[in-house]
Amino acid sequence: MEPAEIVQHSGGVIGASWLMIALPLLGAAILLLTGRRSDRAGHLLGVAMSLASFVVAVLVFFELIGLGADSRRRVVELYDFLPSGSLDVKMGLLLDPLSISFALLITGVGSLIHIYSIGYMAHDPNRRRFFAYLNLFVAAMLLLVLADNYLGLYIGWEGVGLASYLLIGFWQHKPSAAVAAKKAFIVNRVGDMGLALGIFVIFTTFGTISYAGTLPLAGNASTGTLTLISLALLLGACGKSAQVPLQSWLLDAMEGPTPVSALIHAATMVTAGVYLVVRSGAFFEGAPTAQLVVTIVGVVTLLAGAIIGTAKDDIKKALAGSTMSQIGYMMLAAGLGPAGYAVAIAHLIAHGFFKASMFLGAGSVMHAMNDEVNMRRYGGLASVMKITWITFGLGYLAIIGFPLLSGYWTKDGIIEAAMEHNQILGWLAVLGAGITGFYMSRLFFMTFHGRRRWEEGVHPHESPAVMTWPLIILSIGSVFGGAFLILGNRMFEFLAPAVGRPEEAPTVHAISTIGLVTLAVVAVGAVYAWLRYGRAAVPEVAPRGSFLTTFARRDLYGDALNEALFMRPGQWLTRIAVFFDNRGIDGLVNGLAAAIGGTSGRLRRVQTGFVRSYALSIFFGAALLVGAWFVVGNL
Amino acid sequence: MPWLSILMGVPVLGALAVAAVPKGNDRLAKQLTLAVSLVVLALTLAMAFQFDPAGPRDQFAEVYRWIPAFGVHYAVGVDGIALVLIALAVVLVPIVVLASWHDADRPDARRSVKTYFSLILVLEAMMIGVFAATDVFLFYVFFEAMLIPMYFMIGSYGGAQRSYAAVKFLLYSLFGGLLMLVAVIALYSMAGKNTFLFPELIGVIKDPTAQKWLFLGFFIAFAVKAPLWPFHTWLPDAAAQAPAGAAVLLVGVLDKVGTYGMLRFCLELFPDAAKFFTPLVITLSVIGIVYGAIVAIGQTDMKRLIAYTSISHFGFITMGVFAMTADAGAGATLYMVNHGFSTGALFLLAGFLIHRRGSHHISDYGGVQKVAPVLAGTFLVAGLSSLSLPGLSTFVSEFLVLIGTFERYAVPSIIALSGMVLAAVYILWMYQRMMTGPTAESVKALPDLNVREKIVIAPLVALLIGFGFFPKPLLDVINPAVKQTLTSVNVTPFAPAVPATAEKKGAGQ
Amino acid sequence: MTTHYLVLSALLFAIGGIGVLVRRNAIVVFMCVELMLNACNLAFVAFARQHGNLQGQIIAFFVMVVAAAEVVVGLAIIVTIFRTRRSASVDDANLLKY
Amino acid sequence: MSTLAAVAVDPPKIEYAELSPMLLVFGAAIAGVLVEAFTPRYLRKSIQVPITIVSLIGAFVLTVWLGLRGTRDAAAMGSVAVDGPALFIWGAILLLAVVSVLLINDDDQFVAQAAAVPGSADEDRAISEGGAHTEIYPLVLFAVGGMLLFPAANDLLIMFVALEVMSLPLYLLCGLARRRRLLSQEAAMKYFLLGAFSSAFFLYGTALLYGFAGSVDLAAIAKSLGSVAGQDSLLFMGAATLAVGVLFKIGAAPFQAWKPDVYQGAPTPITALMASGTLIAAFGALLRVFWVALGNLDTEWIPVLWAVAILTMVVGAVLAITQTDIKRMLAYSSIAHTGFLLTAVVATGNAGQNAGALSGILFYLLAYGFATVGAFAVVTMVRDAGGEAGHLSRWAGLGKRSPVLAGIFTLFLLAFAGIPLTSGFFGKYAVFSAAVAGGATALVIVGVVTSAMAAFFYVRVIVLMFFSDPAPEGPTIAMPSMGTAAVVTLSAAATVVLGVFPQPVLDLAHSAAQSLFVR
Repeated sequence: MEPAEIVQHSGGVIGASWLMIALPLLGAAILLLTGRRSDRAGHLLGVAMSLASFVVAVLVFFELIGLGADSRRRVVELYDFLPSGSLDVKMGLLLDPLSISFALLITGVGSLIHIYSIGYMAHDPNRRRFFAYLNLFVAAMLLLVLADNYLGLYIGWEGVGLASYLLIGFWQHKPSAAVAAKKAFIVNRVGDMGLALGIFVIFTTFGTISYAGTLPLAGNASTGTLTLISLALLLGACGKSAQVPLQSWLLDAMEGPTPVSALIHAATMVTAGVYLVVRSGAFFEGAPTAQLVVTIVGVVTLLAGAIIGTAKDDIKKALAGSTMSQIGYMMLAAGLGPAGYAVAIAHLIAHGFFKASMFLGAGSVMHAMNDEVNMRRYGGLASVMKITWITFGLGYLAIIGFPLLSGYWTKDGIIEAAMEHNQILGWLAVLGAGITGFYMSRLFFMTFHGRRRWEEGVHPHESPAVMTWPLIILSIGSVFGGAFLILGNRMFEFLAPAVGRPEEAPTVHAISTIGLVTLAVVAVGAVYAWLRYGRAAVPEVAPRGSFLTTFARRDLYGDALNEALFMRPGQWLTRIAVFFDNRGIDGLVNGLAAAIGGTSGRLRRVQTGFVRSYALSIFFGAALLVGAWFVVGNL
Repeated sequence: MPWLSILMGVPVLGALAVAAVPKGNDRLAKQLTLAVSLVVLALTLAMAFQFDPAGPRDQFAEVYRWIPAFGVHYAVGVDGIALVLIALAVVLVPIVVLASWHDADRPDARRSVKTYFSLILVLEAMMIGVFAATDVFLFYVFFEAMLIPMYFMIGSYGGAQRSYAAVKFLLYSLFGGLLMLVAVIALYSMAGKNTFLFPELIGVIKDPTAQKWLFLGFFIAFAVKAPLWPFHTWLPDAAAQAPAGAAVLLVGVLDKVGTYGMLRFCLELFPDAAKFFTPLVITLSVIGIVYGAIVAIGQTDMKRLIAYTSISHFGFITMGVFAMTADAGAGATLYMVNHGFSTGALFLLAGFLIHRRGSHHISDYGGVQKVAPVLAGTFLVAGLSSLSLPGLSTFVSEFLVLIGTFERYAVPSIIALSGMVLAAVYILWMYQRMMTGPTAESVKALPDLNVREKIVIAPLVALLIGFGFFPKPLLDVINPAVKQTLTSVNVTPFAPAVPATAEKKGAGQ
Repeated sequence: MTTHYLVLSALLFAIGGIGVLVRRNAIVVFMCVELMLNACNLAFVAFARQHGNLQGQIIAFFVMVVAAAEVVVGLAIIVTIFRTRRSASVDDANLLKY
Repeated sequence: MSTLAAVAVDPPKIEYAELSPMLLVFGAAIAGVLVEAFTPRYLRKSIQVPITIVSLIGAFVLTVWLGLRGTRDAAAMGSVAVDGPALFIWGAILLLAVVSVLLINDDDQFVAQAAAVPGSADEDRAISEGGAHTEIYPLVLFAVGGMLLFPAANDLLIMFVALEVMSLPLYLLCGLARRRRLLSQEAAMKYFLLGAFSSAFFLYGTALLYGFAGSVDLAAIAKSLGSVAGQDSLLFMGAATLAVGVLFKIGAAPFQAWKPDVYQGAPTPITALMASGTLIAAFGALLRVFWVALGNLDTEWIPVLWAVAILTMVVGAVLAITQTDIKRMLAYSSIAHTGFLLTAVVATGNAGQNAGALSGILFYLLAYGFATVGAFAVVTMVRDAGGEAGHLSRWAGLGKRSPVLAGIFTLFLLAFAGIPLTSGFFGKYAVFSAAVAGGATALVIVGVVTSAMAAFFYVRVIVLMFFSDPAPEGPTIAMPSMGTAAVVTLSAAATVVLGVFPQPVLDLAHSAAQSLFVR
């Protein structure tokens, strides 16, 4: 079934859906412009704006539900953004199941994280600025998912990049943070090149860049064109979603405050790539090669992320690794076409919940441990911070796919879809699940169980309510979210109008053979982790470890590779270029000037001051003249 | 009402008045200059509102015979392109005046303050004139005469290397200008119409060889002015040595005369030659984009760095001009305006920093963000506009240029895309080195922007953001003019691979 | 017939020219110039004879007068120089150069 | 007796009215001589100056009158052409002469007692007596008279005589500088010897052409070019040597060697007179020789002049770059400008083109004349202990010590450089466009390249004056005498007016050029 047709819409809550973006944007503007004056109440404003946006989203959602399934793709024209010769971009919002589910996730989880941050950033002098950036991010992210054309998406795309840059580098006095922020932006820019290129090709192919004007016509374009478009877009997606080969920035991004990691680098922004692929499904479906590449990227990343996760002692880095890996799953699913879209989005939302809850949990732990991130200095925290322990635990169970929890439904859905599509992919996905089981358990046990390995002078305590409540709410989501979305193909049916659907819906069964196999593999990983990190004592300094361990610790040498391939040559190129500019081009010019001056200096000497030599010159001049005259005259 | 003559007359009279201010009274001179520039701004806005985008090509036209013996007229008039560029100039001037309030009266230099400001006003008149001229000769006159005030602003009020930079700037431009003079003369005698009026010279030169030579004559002059790689090396010196205000006018407006000239004269007077040389020009532009960016990364002096970024940006503009598509043309024109604002803001902020710290070496700064958040913030915004972040006006123009170029020349456009990444590198790296990290001892006491400086920067930031989200007003003015230009070049308009008629079918399924 | 006179005048002219180039004493140099003028006179007269009109001869008279005037001015200058420098060598006076 | 009476000699017909400007000047010159002879020393100056100025102005008025009367013919049995170009040139020369005389009217410039040995007792006495050579005024008048006759001469004899009448007084005047007398005298001697040498060539050329054509009348020579055959060697030889004479006077390479030395050594007011008046007169003569006498020979001489023009431009521009003496630099710049002017001389073709080129040249000459006189006037005002501060280094920071003067000098320099809105620009434009129209585009390209080089050394002076800090105990700016001030303001005004509103003068030059030269 093709996706439903996109129709104009005006009035109603949907007509006012632009408020979703406008409110947080306004919040950001106020907080940034009023400066220190709004320090006291700034954070509240930020939260209010985010919540308001959430409310609007909910209202829009219900109005959308109210419409018939086939008319759930509404475009709200805002204004004539870019009228030019042949390119004429009208800025508008596309409200359909896909975009609204993202909007809900962003505003919902976003608001929770806003609230959490009140507590987390309580002691930071620049809290106001922090909330301004958070609001800015929410606005940009919403524009990304709500825009009805690729240019709007692109603007939001780089907008979230900016927000992420600002938030990663929020503690600017830390050079490491500044560097990480810059790295994130630049690596993302590489991806953005791809996205821009994709947009160019889309425009030159269809003469417009609105979804309505392009996606339905995808069939009319040649496979080659579609492949080109898809691969270009995929490059963009890789940048934003930290997929191999553009994954390197995500781990460094953990330099930012933990709520940022939760909101941007776990729950929302990094999933933008998945959104892009699903949104542009029409192109990918026309280009099987591109789809294959997507799935491969997905699998590679999910394994890479998992492996990295196994070796990290920094709790946030470990979680970042797992984020990479989970998004790998989503990518894999998104590469499977309509069969995978629903489950991909479902996993995305579920992941939004449990990963956010775990990040915030980690934040709560760090909060308790004086910002200590090294898990080897944790241990036995379960007893002192109960709520964190429970909520984190639920999230942990959800991600490893403990039966009936979110991850169980969504991830298995992906694995099964992959199996049907291609055995190899499927088994690799299972393997990934196993590793996930291992490293998440490792993380969980190292943090909350085993011997207390705290620094002296550390007195962990439960975090304040403003931080724990969001944890609780999120953990609820991470428990039931998956089941809610998957059972009865809810997500599938809901998304169908937006992304289309294959003829027969996938059959959902609570227990499947593949499910059991996966479960077994996960169990093995978890148990092994418990043996090594739960029961056995964890050394306070990391052992040297095998070659494999170092390989994983060094992020699979991703950075080393970038350095060798791009940074070093780049530095050389720069030096050479600067030298060439000064000595080469400028040298040439100055050299020419010098040459003329030199000639002049030497030529002056001819003017000896002896009158007879002047007479001589006249004499020869006359001779020359006569000679010349005869020559010319007798030609 | 002779709008344009008034626009030129007011600053000239203002300059005389400022020059006549008694010696001791610098403050009055400054206030007078500011007032005059604001009056000009107001007049320009008044004129702009009466401009009819759909109207005839040269509006507010005035034509008087100036030197009948040479067929020279005092002929002015504006189309959309000229209008926005004039607007750019008159917006920047008051900002520059306010920004360089204390630039001229450094204690060490015993230089006349009022001269500096009257020079600015003279320059303003000439900037308006050069864009308004619809007589090739008149354009040339302004084109050359403009050099002199700028020459003195750099030479008398610039940094340590000022006289070298000033002479380099003058000779480079003069050389190009003289080659153009030959072309102008040849154009006149070949056209044989005994007039220099631009409209009457369009399409007159038919002979392809002649076109090529004349094109080169004009083009080299403009390429030096713009500056296009490899004619660029004067710019870093000039921009780095000039006082911040002068640098803004130099890079922001004067250099635009080059790209404007390409769009107006090279394309329309010699269309065939322009098409013939397009591959060459596009290549140079792409080289300039990448090369300028890479060299910018390697700079240690912030003003030089900004200058090199401009070289990269001018690459984009020339590429857009010679792509000869409606989108690229509009984008290039818009780029000229936005680049003026963005680079202007960068230069001014750099000027503020240098004024405070007394050094233009990036390495002498660090952690400024902590002590001067507003300064750092605005600097970041300006920087982001320079790397053309979406939501800022520079993005719109760069996007248009790239997509417009892509319509006809895919590969150059793709290579140019890498400029996006490089831009991120040079801007963010500079920001990281100067603004972040632990606060350097030398800048511990660095004061944040004062009110005057905030007033200077605010409008620029506002314009960058405003036109970033709503470029329509500018584009509506520019588009018809660009179309007009392209029609006299007569290039085949771009058509998508999948015709729109297929939409019905596709949607129907 | 005329050619002999022309050759002679050419010779005289050349001698004068060479003289200007090789002699150091200002007076002599100047005399060489006079020699050149007289070579011209010879040519004029010869041509006048050939063409059978008087112009050439008249010109010769004019030239003599001019030459005389030149002598006056020339000697004046040379003498002042001689008085200041105590030398009439044209090579001594080369302060102005390069 | 009777036989003699039998021969009826009809008296030559002289149009005194048409020659009146020249006659007035020469008359005044002679009167000046008489004044020198018969009036007491203390009175002389107060008589000489009025005579000079009045006569020059009178001559100018007469020229204007002739112009209005529309005189266009060859006077005095066709030996003096009083045609459009001649009248324009007369007007220009007379104007510039008046201006220069205002400069000359400044004792401080001239030696008290030329005969006195420098540094000797009697020189000191002469100085203490405050005496001054008032002979300079008649000399100047004679020179000006020569200048008037030189470009108007319509046969080679008159031209030769005029050449000498113009040159001889200048030889003397060059030697009369008050300070740096050794240089001055050396300049005089060099100028004299080389001038005489070159005029010998001129005369020899005349002789040969006479031999070729049987007449020295320019028109007759032109006619004979068609009729006479088999005499080419005579013709070429003559034409070439004749060319040497005139090219020497305009200072074209390779005959430019005298210019720097003489300009530097001569008293600055005289330099001004030479750089403006002599150049104009010489160009007038040059045009007559090449366009009128050798008009039908252009296929031969155009290539030659191309070479000369290129050489002149390059030599002038390149050598000027490294000059350190302001006057010397201006001399080289004048050489370069000669080259620019030559580009229009070769641009002959149909009558229309010729008229265009001619008017261009006339305009250029006038514009350049004013600028150069003004520049030298400024030079006279920048002094230090030993007289004028010739060395460029002494000019450093002048812009701070006296902005106005430096500003005006900058104006002249910009005019030389041909920056728009100055007279120089339109001059350059006029000749270059004529050259392009005449098919000499390549020459014009050389021209612009060299003028770019030339711009460098003009700019360098500006840099010195404005951008570099003043040297300690730098030169003092002499409080300008009435005359000098007038000269500077006049020239500056002319430079600006011609640069902004050149149309009237262009029209004048055009109407003057329309009729071309009478034949």
